[in-house]
Amino acid sequence: MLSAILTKTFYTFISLMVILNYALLLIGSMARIRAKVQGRVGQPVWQPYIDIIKNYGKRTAVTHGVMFYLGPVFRLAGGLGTYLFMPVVYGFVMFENFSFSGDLLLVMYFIFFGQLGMALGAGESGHPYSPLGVSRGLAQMTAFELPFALAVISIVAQYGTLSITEIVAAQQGGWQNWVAFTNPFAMIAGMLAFLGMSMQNPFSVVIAPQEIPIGPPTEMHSAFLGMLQTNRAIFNGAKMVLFMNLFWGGATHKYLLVAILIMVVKTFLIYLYVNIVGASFPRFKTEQSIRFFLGVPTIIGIIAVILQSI
Amino acid sequence: MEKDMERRLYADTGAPEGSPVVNPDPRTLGDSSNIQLFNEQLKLLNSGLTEEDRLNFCDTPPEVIKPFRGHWENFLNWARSESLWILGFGTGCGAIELRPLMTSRFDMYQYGIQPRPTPRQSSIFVIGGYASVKTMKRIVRSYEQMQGPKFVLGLGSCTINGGMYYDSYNTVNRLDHYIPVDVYIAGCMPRPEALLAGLMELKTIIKEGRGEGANKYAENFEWYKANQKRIIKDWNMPDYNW
Amino acid sequence: MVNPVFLIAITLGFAFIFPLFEKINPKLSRLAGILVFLTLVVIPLIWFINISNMDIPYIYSSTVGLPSNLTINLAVSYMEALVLLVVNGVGLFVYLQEAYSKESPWKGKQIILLSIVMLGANGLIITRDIFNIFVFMEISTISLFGLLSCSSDDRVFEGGFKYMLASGLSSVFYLIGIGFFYLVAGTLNLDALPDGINFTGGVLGVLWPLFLLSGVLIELKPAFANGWGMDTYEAADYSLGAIMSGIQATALIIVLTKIIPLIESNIIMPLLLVVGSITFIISHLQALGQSSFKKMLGYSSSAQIGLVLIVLGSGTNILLAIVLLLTHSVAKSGLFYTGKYFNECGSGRDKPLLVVLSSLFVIALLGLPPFPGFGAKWTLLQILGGKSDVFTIFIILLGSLLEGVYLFRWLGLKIKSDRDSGLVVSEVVPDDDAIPGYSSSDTIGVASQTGLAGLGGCIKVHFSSDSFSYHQLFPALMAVIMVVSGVVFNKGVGLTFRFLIPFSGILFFVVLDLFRVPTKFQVFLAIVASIILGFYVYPELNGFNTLFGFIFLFGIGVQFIAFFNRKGYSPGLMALTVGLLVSLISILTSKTNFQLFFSWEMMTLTSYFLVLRGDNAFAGGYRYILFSLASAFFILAGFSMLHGIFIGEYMSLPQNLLPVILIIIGIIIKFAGIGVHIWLPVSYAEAENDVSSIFSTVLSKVGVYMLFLGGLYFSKRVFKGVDTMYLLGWIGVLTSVAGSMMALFQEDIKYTLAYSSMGQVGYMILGFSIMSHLGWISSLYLVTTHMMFIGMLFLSVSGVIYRTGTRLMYQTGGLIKRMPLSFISALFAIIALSGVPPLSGFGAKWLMYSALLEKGWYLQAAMAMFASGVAFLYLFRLIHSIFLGQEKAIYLNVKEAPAPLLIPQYIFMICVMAISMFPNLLIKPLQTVIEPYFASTVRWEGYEVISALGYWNGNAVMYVTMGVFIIPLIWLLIVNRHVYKVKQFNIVYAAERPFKPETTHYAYNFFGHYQKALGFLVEPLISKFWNGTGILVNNLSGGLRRWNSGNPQGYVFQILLYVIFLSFLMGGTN
Amino acid sequence: MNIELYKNLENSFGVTSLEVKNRNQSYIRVKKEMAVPLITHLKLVESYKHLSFFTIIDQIEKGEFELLYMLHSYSRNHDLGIIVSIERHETDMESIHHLWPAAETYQRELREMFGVEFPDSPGLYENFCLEGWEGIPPMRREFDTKRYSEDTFYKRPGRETNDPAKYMKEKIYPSEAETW
Repeated sequence: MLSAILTKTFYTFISLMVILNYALLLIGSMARIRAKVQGRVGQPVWQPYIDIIKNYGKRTAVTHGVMFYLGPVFRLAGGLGTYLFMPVVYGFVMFENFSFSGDLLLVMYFIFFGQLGMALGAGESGHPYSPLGVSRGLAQMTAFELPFALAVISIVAQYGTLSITEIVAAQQGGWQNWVAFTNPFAMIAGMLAFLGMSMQNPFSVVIAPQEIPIGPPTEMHSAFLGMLQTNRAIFNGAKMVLFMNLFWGGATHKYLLVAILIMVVKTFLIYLYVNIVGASFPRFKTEQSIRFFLGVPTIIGIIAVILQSI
Repeated sequence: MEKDMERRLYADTGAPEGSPVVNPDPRTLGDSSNIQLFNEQLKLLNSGLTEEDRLNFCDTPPEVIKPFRGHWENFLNWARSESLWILGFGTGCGAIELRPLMTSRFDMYQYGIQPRPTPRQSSIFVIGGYASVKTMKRIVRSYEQMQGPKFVLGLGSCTINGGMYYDSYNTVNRLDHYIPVDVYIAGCMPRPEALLAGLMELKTIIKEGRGEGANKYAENFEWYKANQKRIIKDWNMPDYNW
Repeated sequence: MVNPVFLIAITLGFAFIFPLFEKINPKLSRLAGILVFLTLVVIPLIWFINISNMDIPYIYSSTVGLPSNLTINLAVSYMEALVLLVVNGVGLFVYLQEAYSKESPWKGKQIILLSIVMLGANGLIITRDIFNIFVFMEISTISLFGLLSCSSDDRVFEGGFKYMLASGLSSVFYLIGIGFFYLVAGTLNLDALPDGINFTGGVLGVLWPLFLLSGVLIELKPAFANGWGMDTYEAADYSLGAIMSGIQATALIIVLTKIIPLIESNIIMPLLLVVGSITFIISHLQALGQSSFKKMLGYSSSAQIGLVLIVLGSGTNILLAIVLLLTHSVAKSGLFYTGKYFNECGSGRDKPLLVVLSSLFVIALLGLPPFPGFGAKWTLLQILGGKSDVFTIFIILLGSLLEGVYLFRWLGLKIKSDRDSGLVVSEVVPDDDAIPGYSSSDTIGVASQTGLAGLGGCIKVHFSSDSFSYHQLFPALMAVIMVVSGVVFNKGVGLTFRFLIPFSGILFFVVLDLFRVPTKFQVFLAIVASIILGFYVYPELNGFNTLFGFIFLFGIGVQFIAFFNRKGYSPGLMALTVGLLVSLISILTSKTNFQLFFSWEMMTLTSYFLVLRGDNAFAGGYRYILFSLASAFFILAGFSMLHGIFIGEYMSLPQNLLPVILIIIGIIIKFAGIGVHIWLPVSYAEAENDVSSIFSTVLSKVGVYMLFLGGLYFSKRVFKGVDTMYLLGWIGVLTSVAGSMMALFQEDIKYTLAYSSMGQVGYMILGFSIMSHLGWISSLYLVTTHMMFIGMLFLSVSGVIYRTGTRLMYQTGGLIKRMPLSFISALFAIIALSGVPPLSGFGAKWLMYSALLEKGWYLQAAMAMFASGVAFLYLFRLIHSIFLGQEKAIYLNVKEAPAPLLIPQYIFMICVMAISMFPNLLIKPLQTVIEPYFASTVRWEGYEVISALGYWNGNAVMYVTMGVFIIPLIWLLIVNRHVYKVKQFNIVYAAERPFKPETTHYAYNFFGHYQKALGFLVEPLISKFWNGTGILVNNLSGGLRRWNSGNPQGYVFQILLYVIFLSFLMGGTN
Repeated sequence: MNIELYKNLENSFGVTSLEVKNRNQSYIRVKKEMAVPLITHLKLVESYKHLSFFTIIDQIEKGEFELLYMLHSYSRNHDLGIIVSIERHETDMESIHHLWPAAETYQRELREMFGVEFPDSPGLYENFCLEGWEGIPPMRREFDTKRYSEDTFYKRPGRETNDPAKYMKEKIYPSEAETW
């Protein structure tokens, strides 16, 4: 029993380390790619590490209250939980995490855990921009949840299971078996929803830096901010892994390292897509993005669902 | 006909001619010394917060926080110097020089420098030019709201000695009497290259462990506060803005 | 045995002797009057007892002792005795009221005339001679006219004139009818009619029934020819109204019953049905638009007579008609009296007895339990249902609903507090540019929602020195007699002893109130009572009933603790709450449809009065009772077509879909499905806080219980090619979307919560309608857990409202520092409610989505997910606006919510945590409950529940969540070296400082952008629709009312037209 | 400026001293008490709907402040400056905020800088720029700003001040200095 727990702890640690480092580097490299788009040199790839270290290394911090203090903890717990309830690399015990505790629905709803905690922490800061950002973020969230939910439902209808592992398993045997190709409408709806989920342009009104100084975390600083940055990495990683598992066949190979490499390539491409869109489009207002998500993506999602149910 | 009329009217204008009157009649001057723009009701107390406000503000004075010793602090200092987040405070005309830094020609991101929209998250405070009394108040508040270690960069001659506004009733002459300044960049205006040079200078200062402005401020808190209060008349904020 | 002729002798004798007595000694004479009127009651009582005990079918007397065709026969049977008892009782009541009235008591001629009126009525009831009937009709008409002209009102002459005009006409018709009848029959004695005479032959065969009927019917004031009567009511005193509608109309109906057998049934029955239906509906509609109380009751009387005519015309048991008639007679005279007192004292908030009495009379008049009218209506509808007479059922229920509309409006207006504007406040989001609290249209709403803006205290029912007067004793006695007789009657219809428990409970607490027992002690007793009740009913419950029993008992029992927060006396509170609880339990233990419906109506009534207790609850209570009545009537209509088979045991599938649809519509109204939801928010919001909490936690589940009780009965019904459950599922999911969306834009926190519970009930309905193992588990799981977390949330919010005195969210803020315990409770509730793991709410979501996906309802699943996202939005808004953000200066001294409010929250929280940690604690019992209906489709592996699609391990999720929470927390504690605790204005405010918390707290119109994008979804279209319906009905009523112009000539014309109409009817049916 | 208009104004409001700068710009003077009626007239009747700016010139030599209201007419494409002289020791002036709400801000500023009062102007006593200023208003010409600066702020030693023309001659372009 004890050894099982220790092994699991060790595996979890490894899994977390992999995703954390990978996601930080990914964020760094994407920032550099964006810089190239803008004709700049761009920050070093390892810049996110330095930022996080610096923030953890700040000497002072202020707290507005218990919820403010716990907000980033909730947020990080939400990110970690979302990641840990998913299998990352198909077929390896080391990377199956705690996916035995729940299925796709658990993952979808655990995303809310961090959102809620962060929103509460931001709320207690007393800064009006924080809840303003939160209200924008939550409003957008409900909007992109709908096409995303439709996409997920379509996949569930397609494969008759809610288990992520089984969904990945069903996509094995070549790229033609990926959901992206067997159920393209679901993929399109899901990938459009992912744009909103990643809060890049054109859906970045939540953190609009000039207008409402980065929105919810406007009062967050020092280690609190460090924690949020850590979460940003892990949570982004988790989301990309989720989308990879759902739409792009997951990552698997008989050698672990190759499997991880596949994961890296796929998630890199997914993130690249988000960044390309982000670099190309201006920002939507909140109501515009709500209307956007409830428009074409939702219709595509409904088509996906209807195609699967008949 | 019309032109004539215009000319005639033009000639009538009582435009003052000749040398100005050097000594005006004191009776017509008006007694300006008695003018009080802000009476007691309108003016906020310089002494501090009202009782009502005291409930809503924390005004604990800052403490000196000792750095770690040895390599750990060096490592942290390296991280601090490589991740400079700017609070761009457009107090004066110099703020315009920050914009080219962000864009492709000078691209400060490659040096780990980026702008940040809130003082809470920033580590370097760029005072972009002359500081008037009114902006000084905001500068002090923003500076105090930054979390240590924090650095200040004075941009342009005005922050050094008032520059071309040295004799203005409203321009602060020496910034470092009000908040600790780590690096000054002279010039009116300094070019972005100069600004970059100043930032690089700041990096070395931080790496050498000399960027202890926050501690200096805490140590000499009374002195700084007295200086600030001398010029800021309606001090409607706590003594330290957390 | 007393000879019936004595009745006439006594009244006549008294009328003659009274002036003499009065000369000698006025006081004594009045006492003698009591004696006489008492005798009038005692004699029929003796008959009644004798007839029922000794099996004497008939007490018969002939006046002169000559053969029957020469003498006038008087006869008293069971029916007559009963009617006499009641009519004379009303007479006694009128006498007592008027002879001992404080201002201008009746004297001399008035008492004589009253006695003559009684003579007339008694004579009409007991005589068996058609001409004699005419005589008594004239006697009562003229004496009543005499009484009318004694009245002090100026309009009385006009009214009396119209009265004489109309009754003169009717007498003429009647007299002509007698003539024709005599031509045909050769005798006027009803008991001596020769056999074998063809009454219907020829012209005469049409003419005599036409004129006889016209004479009687016109006196009964049928619709389209009742204007004269209404003007008389308007002019007459209250007690004259009582006489007219309680005594005279009753007597005339008895006359009608005597005439009916003479006429061939295929003529008279449809005629009565048509006349009755028209009168019933039209008079109710006319009453609806009345502003005059007396006139309103007059129309109501006319309508009730219509109902009796329908009963007579439908050929059901005549006894039902009599019961309805007598209930009406007593209730109406009682109402006339309470109306009189209300007229004197205005609002009734400080007259508890008056409030109770008028409520009882209104209930009795409407035929709601526990009064005899309820049983009678039920039986009637069952008989009609058995005959599949859908049209008559529809007419009766529609009319009853219309009656409810104006009676409850009147009652509510009398009971409401002075501060109550009677409007529905703040159901819409204010405009962006409207300054909250200052715009003129908003003032009323804000003042009522914030204690700070208005008075601190609440106006409640309270006792004062003039709360009681002996005048109320007689109506009270009447009410008691009615309740007792109602109970007896309903017991006869099919009630068992158990269903009387609610009354004993209510009565017990009412007695406690009368003895001024403090509320706190009453609450204690109520908790004890609920525990005892739990032990008492537990053995009888099984399956769903156990679960719902637990929810009802535990839910209300725990929330009783919150009532400890009440200070002083809250008369009626505990009586009604305990009554509600016991009614709910009675619903569970019902074994027949009648029992079920009886308890259902009891639940409706008790909860209605609970709503009305709110300070600004008139509009809410009014909507509540109307929609509840409509719901109940739909269910009743459905029940009436079930052929007496208990809904809970109905397993076979009949062909007839109609009852299913009717019952489901009823249930949809009850759970406030989309389209019929407008009653819910306002009634939940305007009730008192602790009461709202009970409503939202427990009462909202009753509709769901009904569905589960009907269970399989509802399943697999196909309506026009669509599965009814499929439709119900869509209604459920649309309700949840609508509820969530509406909740999103409310500033008033109680509206938010009310809409929220509407949305959640939508999920439950959705779960039910899936009709699978998993679906039902999800529904029941949500029912149970929702009870707990909405209880936590509601009570937490109650504490906030209690402390801050405001219901508007944006006015509070930053209360986390003042009320941390309430915050924690609200936080857990929110996590659970929004379905965020690891708390139990996620279980509900997981089960529901699994069930939906298993069933293949994909779009519904997506909609449900969207709704749950929106729910997350308003929940965050709620907790942020109240507990987070900037604290206002006025709330700096706010304390933590009082312990009585906190304790139930934490009890619920423990339950929620336990269920979250060990989901099988709840799901396994649910499985056993559902086992008989559906085979299990989930498997268990330890704590892991595995469905056909997915799996969920609540226990592991909990541990992982704890792990990922605690480790970062420890890391943060280590890394954070110097953390300074700052205050609320220490924020980065664009280098400025905040000056006012009010302008710094972002809470008002929180989701403005959402409204910009999706606001069109929450356009109050449905409210507009219902308002439009209301206006339409009102206009209809106004139009109909205008028919009665007040012009005597017009009335005569109406009467003539009516006779022609009747003749067409008779000719038509021939 | 249209001569008829000037004549009209001269007759109605006692306007004097038309000064035509060019086709599009003229100045007129008016007495203090006729100023607001004149401006109202110009705005409502004569299409001078736009208040370009409103400022004060301290004519300390004459012992008066010159208030300058600069109006613009879109239809005439013309700027008209109305100069109103008020005594330096009687610094009250009627407010024009009812004509242009934006005038509030000008009046706030002028009160702070010159101490001229505009009774009934909303928010007149709110801070504009000088928060809690003590002493005489700084834009009055008797106020010695250099001395004030020296007294109030810390002077950094070592500051040298040069005459720009001379400095440029000597330091930057010495070879060409001869030719100037």
